[in-house]
Amino acid sequence: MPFIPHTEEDVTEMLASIGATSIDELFDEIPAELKNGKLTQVPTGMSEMEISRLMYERAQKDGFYLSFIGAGAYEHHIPAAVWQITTRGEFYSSYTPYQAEASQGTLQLLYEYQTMMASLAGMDVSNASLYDGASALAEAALMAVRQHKSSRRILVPQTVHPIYRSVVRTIVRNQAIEVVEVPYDPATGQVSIDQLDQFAQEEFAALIIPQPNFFGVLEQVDTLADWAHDKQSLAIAVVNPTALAMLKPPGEWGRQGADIAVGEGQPLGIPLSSGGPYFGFMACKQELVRQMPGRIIGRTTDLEGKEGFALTLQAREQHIRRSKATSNICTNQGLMVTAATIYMSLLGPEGLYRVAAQSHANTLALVEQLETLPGVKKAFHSPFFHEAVLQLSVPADEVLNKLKAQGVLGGVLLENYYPDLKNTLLVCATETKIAEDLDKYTEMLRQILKA
Amino acid sequence: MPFIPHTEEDVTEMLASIGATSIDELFDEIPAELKNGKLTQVPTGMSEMEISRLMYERAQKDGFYLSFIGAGAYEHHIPAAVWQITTRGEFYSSYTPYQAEASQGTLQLLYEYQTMMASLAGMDVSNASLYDGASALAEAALMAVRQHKSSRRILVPQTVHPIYRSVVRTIVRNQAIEVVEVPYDPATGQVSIDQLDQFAQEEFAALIIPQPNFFGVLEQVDTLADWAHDKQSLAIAVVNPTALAMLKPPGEWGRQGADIAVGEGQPLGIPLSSGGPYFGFMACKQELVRQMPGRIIGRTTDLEGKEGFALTLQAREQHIRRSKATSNICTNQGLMVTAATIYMSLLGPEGLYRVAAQSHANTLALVEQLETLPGVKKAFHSPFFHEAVLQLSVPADEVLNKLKAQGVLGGVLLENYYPDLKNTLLVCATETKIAEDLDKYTEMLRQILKA
Amino acid sequence: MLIFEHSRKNRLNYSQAPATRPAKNNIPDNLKRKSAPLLPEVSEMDTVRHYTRLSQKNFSIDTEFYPLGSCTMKYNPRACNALAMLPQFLSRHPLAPEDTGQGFLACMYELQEILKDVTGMSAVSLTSMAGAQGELIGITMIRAYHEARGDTERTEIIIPDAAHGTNPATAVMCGYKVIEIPTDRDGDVDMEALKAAVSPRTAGLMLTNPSTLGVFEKKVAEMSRVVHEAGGLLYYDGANLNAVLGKVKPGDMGFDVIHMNLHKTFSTPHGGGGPGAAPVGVADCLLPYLPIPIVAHEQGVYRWLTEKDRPQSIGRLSAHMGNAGVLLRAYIYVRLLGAEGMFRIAEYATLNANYLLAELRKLGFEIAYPSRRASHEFIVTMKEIKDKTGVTAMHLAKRLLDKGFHAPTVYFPLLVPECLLIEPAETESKETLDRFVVAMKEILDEIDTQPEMVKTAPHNMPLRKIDDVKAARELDLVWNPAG
Amino acid sequence: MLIFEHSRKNRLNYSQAPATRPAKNNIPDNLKRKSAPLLPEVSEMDTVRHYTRLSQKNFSIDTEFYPLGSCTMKYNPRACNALAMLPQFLSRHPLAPEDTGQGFLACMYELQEILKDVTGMSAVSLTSMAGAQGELIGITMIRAYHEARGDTERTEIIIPDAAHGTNPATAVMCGYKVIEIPTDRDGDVDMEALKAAVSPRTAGLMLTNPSTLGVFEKKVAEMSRVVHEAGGLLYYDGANLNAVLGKVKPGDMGFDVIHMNLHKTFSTPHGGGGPGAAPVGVADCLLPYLPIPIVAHEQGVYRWLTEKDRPQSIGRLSAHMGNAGVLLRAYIYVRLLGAEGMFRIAEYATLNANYLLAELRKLGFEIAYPSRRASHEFIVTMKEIKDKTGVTAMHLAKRLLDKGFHAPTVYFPLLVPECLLIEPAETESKETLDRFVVAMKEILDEIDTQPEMVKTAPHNMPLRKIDDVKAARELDLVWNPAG
Ligand SMILES: Cc1ncc(COP(=O)(O)O)c(C=O)c1O
Ligand SMILES: Cc1ncc(COP(=O)(O)O)c(C=O)c1O
Repeated sequence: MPFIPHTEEDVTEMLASIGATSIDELFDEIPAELKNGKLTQVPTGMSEMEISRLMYERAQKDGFYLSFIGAGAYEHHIPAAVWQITTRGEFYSSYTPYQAEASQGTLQLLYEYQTMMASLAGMDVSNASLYDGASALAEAALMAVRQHKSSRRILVPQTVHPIYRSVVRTIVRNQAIEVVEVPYDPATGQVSIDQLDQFAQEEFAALIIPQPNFFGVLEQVDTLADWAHDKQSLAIAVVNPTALAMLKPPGEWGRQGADIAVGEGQPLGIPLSSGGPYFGFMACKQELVRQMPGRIIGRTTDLEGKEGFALTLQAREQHIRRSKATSNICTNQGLMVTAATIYMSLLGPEGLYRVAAQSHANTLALVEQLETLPGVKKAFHSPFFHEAVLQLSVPADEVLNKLKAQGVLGGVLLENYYPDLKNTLLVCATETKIAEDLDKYTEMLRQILKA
Repeated sequence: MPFIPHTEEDVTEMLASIGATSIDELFDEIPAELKNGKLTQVPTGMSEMEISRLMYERAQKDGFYLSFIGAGAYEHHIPAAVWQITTRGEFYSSYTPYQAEASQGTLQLLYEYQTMMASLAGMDVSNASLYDGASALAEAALMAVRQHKSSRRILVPQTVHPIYRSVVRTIVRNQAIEVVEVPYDPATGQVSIDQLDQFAQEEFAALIIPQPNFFGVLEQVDTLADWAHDKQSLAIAVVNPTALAMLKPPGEWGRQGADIAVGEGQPLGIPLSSGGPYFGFMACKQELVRQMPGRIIGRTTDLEGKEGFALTLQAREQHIRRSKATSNICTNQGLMVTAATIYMSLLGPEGLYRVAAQSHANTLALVEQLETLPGVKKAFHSPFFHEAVLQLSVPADEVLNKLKAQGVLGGVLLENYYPDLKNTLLVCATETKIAEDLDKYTEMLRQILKA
Repeated sequence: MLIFEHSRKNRLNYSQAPATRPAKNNIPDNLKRKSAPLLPEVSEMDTVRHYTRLSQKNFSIDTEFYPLGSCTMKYNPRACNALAMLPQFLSRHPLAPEDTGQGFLACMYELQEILKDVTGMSAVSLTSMAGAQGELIGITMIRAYHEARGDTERTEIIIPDAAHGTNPATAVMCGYKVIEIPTDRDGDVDMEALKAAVSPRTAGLMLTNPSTLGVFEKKVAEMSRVVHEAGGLLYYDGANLNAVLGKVKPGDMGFDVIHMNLHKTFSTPHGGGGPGAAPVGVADCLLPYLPIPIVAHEQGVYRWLTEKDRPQSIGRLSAHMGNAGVLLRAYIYVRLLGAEGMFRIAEYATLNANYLLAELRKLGFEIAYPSRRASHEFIVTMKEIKDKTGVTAMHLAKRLLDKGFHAPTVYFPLLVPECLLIEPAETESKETLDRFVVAMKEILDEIDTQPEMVKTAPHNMPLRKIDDVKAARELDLVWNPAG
Repeated sequence: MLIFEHSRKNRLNYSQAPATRPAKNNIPDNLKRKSAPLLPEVSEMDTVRHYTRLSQKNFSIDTEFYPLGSCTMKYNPRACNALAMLPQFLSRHPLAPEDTGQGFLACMYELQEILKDVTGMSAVSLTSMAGAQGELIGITMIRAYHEARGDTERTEIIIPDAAHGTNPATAVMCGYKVIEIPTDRDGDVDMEALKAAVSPRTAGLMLTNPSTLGVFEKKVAEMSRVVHEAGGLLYYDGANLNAVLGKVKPGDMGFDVIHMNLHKTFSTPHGGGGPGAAPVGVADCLLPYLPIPIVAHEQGVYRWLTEKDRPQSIGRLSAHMGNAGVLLRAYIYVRLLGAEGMFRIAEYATLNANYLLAELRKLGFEIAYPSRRASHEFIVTMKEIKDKTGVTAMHLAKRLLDKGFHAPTVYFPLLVPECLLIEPAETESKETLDRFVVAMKEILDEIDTQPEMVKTAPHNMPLRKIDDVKAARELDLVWNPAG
């Protein structure tokens, strides 16, 4: 019996101890009419050899592509050490560290993570993770509303990742919180102050500020943060953690810095793997810490004064405060944070900077090359980080299909999210791309556009 | 600097402590004319990302094949747990367990291995590994000569793996030990007693007995072992460890059992990986233990009487006995034995039996199917384990090439090793093959033979 | 020692990053970062060494028995990890076209089908990343259902007092008021209280069955009737599905929506706190509201259903499709076990729990619901022991660590004083359970003869008891180089 | 607890084997096994748990500083392991046709070329699976060389007394008589003794340079001349190549044949005792005798050279081509480091050794060859301390374990009494070396104030000092169920 260690003798002895005659008898409190015991859609079991073969076949079928897709999930080199350590049984198969003395490994690592993440974001504190970037943004919105007290409205630029906006809506709607969208400037691809100023007279709990935004474009974060603070709204940053190595951190935006910074942690050593598991990070100012959802680890001492770590501020959490908790979150994305912490330790500040800078430089080079092709131009005239929007003169979906047939994933079709942006591609070239890759893309696109 | 943790300041401080002004100065005892310092064939360093890409590309190039090759290295399912545990840093990156107190993990594991391997072979004791099956056989030959004292000749049937014979020759020749080959019976593919009896009047230190032999054929091991013992020669078994789950173990061959059993440990959880690293196993009777080469672990106690493990019988080894050691072996194949031990623990006696039995059954089925094709027949009429020799009516090398072009590796061309066995293939179907695989092979071969 | 304390200024670890800073940089000056973040500057080896050593300070299923009630700490097959991490799966971008992911999508589709069967629900969405998010989805759907019917006066969710904290927290997060109802002395929901609680304001009831008290709620059919008659819907917290897998299906019990914790019942690893995955299943009435994406299989091709296919969907809960890698692990796990394995899980989890209950009862431990069968878990209360000796459930928990066992869940559910919620899970052998019983016996003896030993535990761990009061009072959440 | 003690009769773990015994079985009855072998019957989880826990009882480079002299315990980059274990590499059969392994063979060919350059030799064979086998190959080639010239009276191999035990053992295994020559007080080979030892019977000299005393043999050129003039050949034991990598090439020093331990200098892991890989390089005179297979690159295609290409080859030493997976790891390592990295290895290994030497000398430890530079390692002798206090090198070694450091090599080389051979390797940081110095200082103080503490070490390990006398006297090499 796979994974069941009992021998027949064991079962006999155990039933005798219980005083039952069969395992079935142990289910005797379940009303007979509720018993089912039929599974018609579950195939019979496979040996590990059989399932391995099946999974290898499926993996082979999916294959490998040269990908220029970003849009919220980024291909970065992941040091081999990251997952070899992360999948060690002691990290992989332990539970949430409720028993601190038996979980110092996880707890210390999370404390180190909090330190790194808070510093990366330029904030005072960080939690130990949320589900993903999108849900972290929703939690930040709820947090802002709790903190602000008077307004239940959140201002969200359309330059924020469209799916993030959709997730925020799904989650905050239940609490009758209104999401108000701010259009972007079609020339720059940024939230313009002009657009924002139409809302100058209204009250909002928070303004969400993406950096870089969904188009890869850099927003004027100082101006936006100050705009929010000027009207007593909170400023919520939604940022790319790799970019933070190069870009001014949210804690330094404008006169007083953003209040909350959230984002998708995936770029920090987490494989793309069809969308998850990733992790959401959240850092904030000290004054907001008690509003922050999720696990938080604190450094303390043991009976004898030795340094140790424990879950802390649990009074915010559902298992203590139940209906009065700051959030319902319980299980988070611990293992992903383990990987991210090891990743950040291996890279260090200069390593992460170079990853960011090389990604930036590669995308600059790609855009420059592609722009030389007739029928291709940049959609926006603003600085960007490691993604950019290209306007094609021909149907972009067909171009993507032709590239795909040659093993290249050429980017994301923006009109799926922005119906106005017809025939535009969002392209991304991280540090994993080399000159030959950029040339290959350029050459293929040249041929396709010629045909 | 990859893997060099020194900062410039460190270097300055360290040199100051040493009293040197530069690192170069530390090399001042090396005569100037010997200093070289040029490397023209070593490319500049790569980042981990770059080498990863290169290695993925090379791996993709080599691809996957449906393989029916055996001939001394066998494709078996390897449970995922085996290598996830084996590559844990504590096993992977530790040295030979010279400091017993800091190496109880490795030492206990090796003691467990010795127990399993000795039992599998039906022998009293086992060492902790040798390099591979072939060199283990050479060591067994040397051991027999040391033990026998009077003869420096070894009798080796031609049914022993041809490369093993070649390795034995390379190694024993230096000590003026003569390897005498016994031809096999062309009808049965076995060593026949008739053939052996020509050597009845000569003295030999040992007779080597393969089971199964290189043709996959089962030898009459009882008769052979008794023949050897009757003339005061040692009987050396060279066996497949998977087969030992089904076949009579060497310790029970004939009236008194083989004296030494050796073989290739690869089938026990070691990946094929182009030929290595594998490991050689060696087990023997208690009386021979002090002649055995290689590390041996003993169970003992610590100061306080607690059970513990340590290297033992080191007085046989080169680091103590130097020129009088039983062998020069020092580093062995420890990590492979770690994997094999975990493999055997996961499989257990019944699991290993089933692997063996399924491999046997699959090869039976394959041979049966292929024999139905016109122009294909079994070369030998003897029972076999999980390999068999097929005689083709057409040039076998061309057949193999055509199969390969369709992604199938159809076996080993025997005439490379046995010039007389023209157009014969040695084929193998382990438990990893399913009915569709056998059908695929059969169908392809049918088409090829038809054309 | 913290990783930061191994750090040295300007130590570089070039193998993991481009060899130099690139020449091109178009970031406007006013948007540039001015000072480097506090990431450690440590060699690759020292990083490996630091985190390898840290890992050794954890208890885990791979190293210890971990009878943490409500958490279903069972063996996480290593094959699930290895196969879910095949490079093609890892490197696939979530927005890569569907035809480049048919292998992956086939697994997801089959998992949906399997989960439907196992739970007896009409449809399943895989998007939820943990139990609590599953609840959020479920309650959001209940809200959508009532709203679609114009039934806007339903403002209350009924929840038994034994429920996990996520239930009331979720209800509130979804804008509902929580009506808590008590448990009777046998561990069942107080039926009279339930009847009294339902009203036209009732949006739904959240129920865990088997409950967190470790017993099967026998009157579930009647509860379903009561709630449905009042116009409410029934939510099934499937965290305890392990106890009845294949044996009883939530759909048959009358539930309209459920979540199941794959990181419990389906053996995906807890990872020191996550990630999980908690697919949500619905009866027909809620099908239109199911969150997207969902995998469809049409003419031999797998594709994601989106807003266009499901206009009434409550929408998305994650940027992509949830914890895909966790779902893959669960898929591999079910395929390994097969239908027959599903039944066995329930049977042997139940056997192990009842055996441990019987053995501990024989030692003299007080069982919270002595008249009941254990499902996959059960509760011991230390109330009497505490009153007599001052030794609490927490003391005993810490002493168990000394003996090489992870502690059971303590102080949950809240309604049983000084409780230990013990869940052995089906993958533990009788020998391990017996060793645990011996340890419990030793502690019982120690409580008699040297209670201080127990009260001051742990003694054999790398640290003595951690001061978590200090942790909360003198908040130290990030390391500061200044010290 | 041994794995066998977790075993229970008839416990099955079906996931790892076919679900049933197949029907077909043609094994003749007289060849069948009658009783099952003593393999444990343990659940998958308990196997994982057992070996995971066992692993935690090891010191290793991934967890501790490991200054084991002569063993070059340096960081084993995790990428080398990950990339060498790509499924295509793992699944390739050694007898698969060469055209199905061009990716793999390209790596092997390039490794040969790189090693030729690094050592200054004319050709390299990768076949040897460890240093000792490399020696066997080398000495076998020397024999083949003399034999080919009809020079059959050469029956002696000269070996300095400081040599590793494998050298004399190898010479004897190859049928030679060993002539041991002494070391002078500066740690160099005694030149006069060497001159006296050479004769028409001299087949060759085996030399380690830098020697196992941790010093560079300055007169190597003269030694080469002396031996060559006598008609002998020069063998280089490359176990210590790390100290001079790229800086000095054995070929330039006049060696005719060398082996290099990739599991030292090229950072392939020691794996608790192996596997290693020890490619052998030769000068022109020995080229025809090099063992096969060797990878050739002809017209853009890689192929193995066999007996047909190399009729004078001494033949094969392994069933296939040696430890391919280890060679892959070494290949990846060199490509990561590049030429510049090779030089750095020698430089920083030397820096670390000389720094540690300087610091320990300052503490008052006696350096065996105080007038010499350390190469990558050096020797401390406890002779005086032992005479005064009774504390031996072994005592100190055990006490170091208590302090979280692996011990240096003790009692080797045999000619220095009470010696500690200390090799820090280049991947250790100054902070780690400094912590080690602190530990050595503490022990020195303990020797003064509480020598018993040191003599009875270890105290903080899972076990106290192991009784290895008992291990050898009461041989217990396999577990017996009877007890
Ligand atoms: C009964 C019960 N409900 C809900 C949850 C919440 O699940 P999760 O932690 O995955 O959010 C848990 C898990 O702790 C639980 O035990
Ligand atoms: C100087 C020296 N020579 C030879 C050897 C033997 O190498 P191996 O252990 O790889 O056989 C060693 C390794 O221990 C060594 O240190």
